[in-house]
Amino acid sequence: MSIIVRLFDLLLVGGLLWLCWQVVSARELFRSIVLFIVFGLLMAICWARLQAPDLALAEAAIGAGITGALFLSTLGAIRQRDKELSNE
Amino acid sequence: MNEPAATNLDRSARFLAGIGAAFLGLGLVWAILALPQVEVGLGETVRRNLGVSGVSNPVTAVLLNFRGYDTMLEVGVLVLALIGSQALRGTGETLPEVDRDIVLDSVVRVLTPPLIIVAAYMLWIGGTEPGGAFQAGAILAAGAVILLLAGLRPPRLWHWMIERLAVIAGFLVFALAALACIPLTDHLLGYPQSSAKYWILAVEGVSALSIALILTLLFAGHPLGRGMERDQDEGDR
Amino acid sequence: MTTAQLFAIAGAGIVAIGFYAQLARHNLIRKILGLNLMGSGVFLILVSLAGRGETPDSVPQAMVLTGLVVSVSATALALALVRRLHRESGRLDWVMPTPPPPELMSEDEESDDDSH
Amino acid sequence: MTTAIDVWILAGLVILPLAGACMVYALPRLNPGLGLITVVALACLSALLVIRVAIVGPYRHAVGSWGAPLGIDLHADGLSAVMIGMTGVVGLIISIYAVAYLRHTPRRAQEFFWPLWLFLWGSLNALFLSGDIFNMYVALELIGLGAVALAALGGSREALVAAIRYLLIALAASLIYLLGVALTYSRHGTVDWLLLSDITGSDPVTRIALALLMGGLLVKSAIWPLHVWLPPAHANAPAPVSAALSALVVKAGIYIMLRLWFWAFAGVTTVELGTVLAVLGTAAILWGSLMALRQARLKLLVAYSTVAQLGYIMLAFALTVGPPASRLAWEGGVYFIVAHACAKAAMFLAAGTILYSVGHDRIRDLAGIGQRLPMTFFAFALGGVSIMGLPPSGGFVAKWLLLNAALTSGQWWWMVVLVVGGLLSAAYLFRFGNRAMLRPKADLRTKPVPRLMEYSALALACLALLLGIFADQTLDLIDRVRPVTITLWEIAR
Repeated sequence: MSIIVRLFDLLLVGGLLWLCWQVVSARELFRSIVLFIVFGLLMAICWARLQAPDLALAEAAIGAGITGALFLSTLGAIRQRDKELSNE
Repeated sequence: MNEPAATNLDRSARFLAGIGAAFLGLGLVWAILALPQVEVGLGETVRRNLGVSGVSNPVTAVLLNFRGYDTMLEVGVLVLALIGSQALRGTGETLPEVDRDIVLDSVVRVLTPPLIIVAAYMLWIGGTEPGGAFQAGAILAAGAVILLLAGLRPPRLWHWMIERLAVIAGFLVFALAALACIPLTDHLLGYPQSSAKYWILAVEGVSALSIALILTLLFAGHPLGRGMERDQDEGDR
Repeated sequence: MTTAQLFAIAGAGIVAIGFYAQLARHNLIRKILGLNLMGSGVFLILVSLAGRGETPDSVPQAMVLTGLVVSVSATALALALVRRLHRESGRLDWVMPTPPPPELMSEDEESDDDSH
Repeated sequence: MTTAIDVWILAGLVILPLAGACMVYALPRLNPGLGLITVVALACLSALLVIRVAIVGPYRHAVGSWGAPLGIDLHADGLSAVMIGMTGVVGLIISIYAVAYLRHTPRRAQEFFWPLWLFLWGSLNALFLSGDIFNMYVALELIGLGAVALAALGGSREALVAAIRYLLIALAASLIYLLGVALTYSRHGTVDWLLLSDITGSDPVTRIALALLMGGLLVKSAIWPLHVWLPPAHANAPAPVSAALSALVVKAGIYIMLRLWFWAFAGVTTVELGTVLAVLGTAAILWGSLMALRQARLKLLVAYSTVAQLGYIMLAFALTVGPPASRLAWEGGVYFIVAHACAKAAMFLAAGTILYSVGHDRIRDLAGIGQRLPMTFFAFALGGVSIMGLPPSGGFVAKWLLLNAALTSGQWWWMVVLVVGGLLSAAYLFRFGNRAMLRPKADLRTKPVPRLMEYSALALACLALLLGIFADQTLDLIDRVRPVTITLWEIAR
């Protein structure tokens, strides 16, 4: 049983680190942001694993949800502005 | 939005950055491994005092009672961030016309399922113990954001001044509660023990609504209330 | 290695990667993403180290909740700045330089453009 | 014993400005009246706290009656009182200047200056009264966000770029600081700096924690080589904001450093570690002064002067090696903070007045400004006297204390640094002063300046001078608290 738990932990930690690196190194910004949101959801699972359900909730709603939406909307606004500029 | 090709200068800068980051990471790992394996935290103290805190969820007890002063300042941080970003808004900037196929679709697709699960969990936890004002606020905001993305706007009656009063209500109620405790118990934020539960509920409730509104407005990037635009343009020109 | 140590070390790794992004990346949005990652790493360290005992310690959990709200506020302000800067100058990249030579600063505009 | 009045003073110092900021934000039509009323009330409260601490001595208040380590304590002692008093006086005068200054700016700036400024003031107070290093993190973030939003208020491209650089660097620094808090908590189970001061000996975790905390704060207070964000951010902000940033905001990081060094980690720090900080300070003095000499713009000159001046405070960390040097160094360091706040605020306000009147601040083209704006130039020059450390100014007293500390501790090389730094500051100040005293060129166009702007800069400059004359009283207040280390040494004697 404990081996399965340990395996799950290792998988979780490995996934976190891999996603983290991907967010930093992905060539396309949009991809980075989506991966960041996935990272946030994985963090939420982490919090649940660490017996912190309050944090799991907050991370999913604030960390991944609101923060991710903020990034996406900023990217959207910037792309639109770029389009406007290139049309002028 | 792709990165420009790396130059030689970039490469050496990255190398140095890598060394700096590795240094930081290894230092941290060293500290983590060097920590003695004994519990030194306040977990026990929190549990001992939980009975007189007015709530049964220990995190809520810390957040709204034991370290409530932190939380009051934190609500202040939210208000400040909103004021700061509203001060930065370019003139004439309106709610962004979102690029539908990228933003809306991916947000809805990625976020809606976990949101629903999380909201259900919130309801469940709210039934057994009071708590989760911050999470509740965030989830409410997430819902509002999705509505905004889907093109819904607040009703006509929603004046900008009402909006701003609603934004500051959370902090003001918190601060007033903190001050009101001084004559009662001689302590800032020292809720009377017998009624602590209701104080916390009131503070939490109003804060949750303000937090939800602030997060929504931070996302919208401009006031949703009516009347401000005209005022602004008059002032700037 | 205990579970607490495993997660704390993962936190250290995340902090290091986020810090690297701060130093090595020029795109402002990516830097802000890096900051958020760094924050997550710090929070992970804080909570997992406090979980060394039998039962979880709720003080650091409350601190992290505070930290989460602080970091979403900071992110929002930073993104508002980025948006405004992009509106004013059409650029999203600011190479963090050593301060430009004073002769440059005396001119009204340094002109170089668009790097994305 | 704390009385109800004391609790109200503490609560008011934090809650009044924050609540005032909220009200001003919600009811912008009441600007600047409501803002000013809040500011005046706040200055009175600051004065009350100073009087209370001066008469009765330090006191603590357990918020929510829990008490550390479970709860958060507010702590008012001589150091807090000095910082609060400094913020009160400098903040009040900056606010008066701002009333006149803002009339001529776009309405957006008028509307948002007051809430942001009151938020900034409230969070500074919260920091100076906090007894808890995690609570200090929250206060630091409030200060950082407020400062950045204010720095960007001008809206020019330079200001925006400077602001975003400032924000990103400040946020990364806060996270490094928070890492230090996390390690401290997991090692010692408390984040109260007074409880932490019982730590003795040092294990690797505590040392790494201290390194992280100090590292973050060195960035926050722009100590060389982590200062690159400061000059553009301070120089491109509106005048009252530049003054507040340079006089008050950078002191926030230094204040926490003092609390950590002399209280929380007093059992861990050593003279060698202090020497490292002082070496950084020396580099800051030299580099900042040389860069100030090279600047083409007046406000950038003043901003680089801040980089240099902050270096002096770092010298105090190396000089606290035992009585009586430690006491002199401690007093010198704190005195420097206060004297610099008054002098630098005066200089930034004066520079802002010049920029407002002439429309630019290119030193080359400011020949003769001394004749056109005599009072403003006089304020700038008086501030300069304190910055150079000439008698009878606050800067002189501070440097004198530090010189004596260097002498009594036998570390004469810091005296060399102090003297060379003074000469360099004279060089960069005279570079502007000489030009300003020339006969005005025909093409130097100035527009009339509101009297209030001139008077408030002058008031601050006079204050910097008065600090040199009424040094005893201020030192008494500073001595209302002695750092743990110093007290221990004195008992040991």
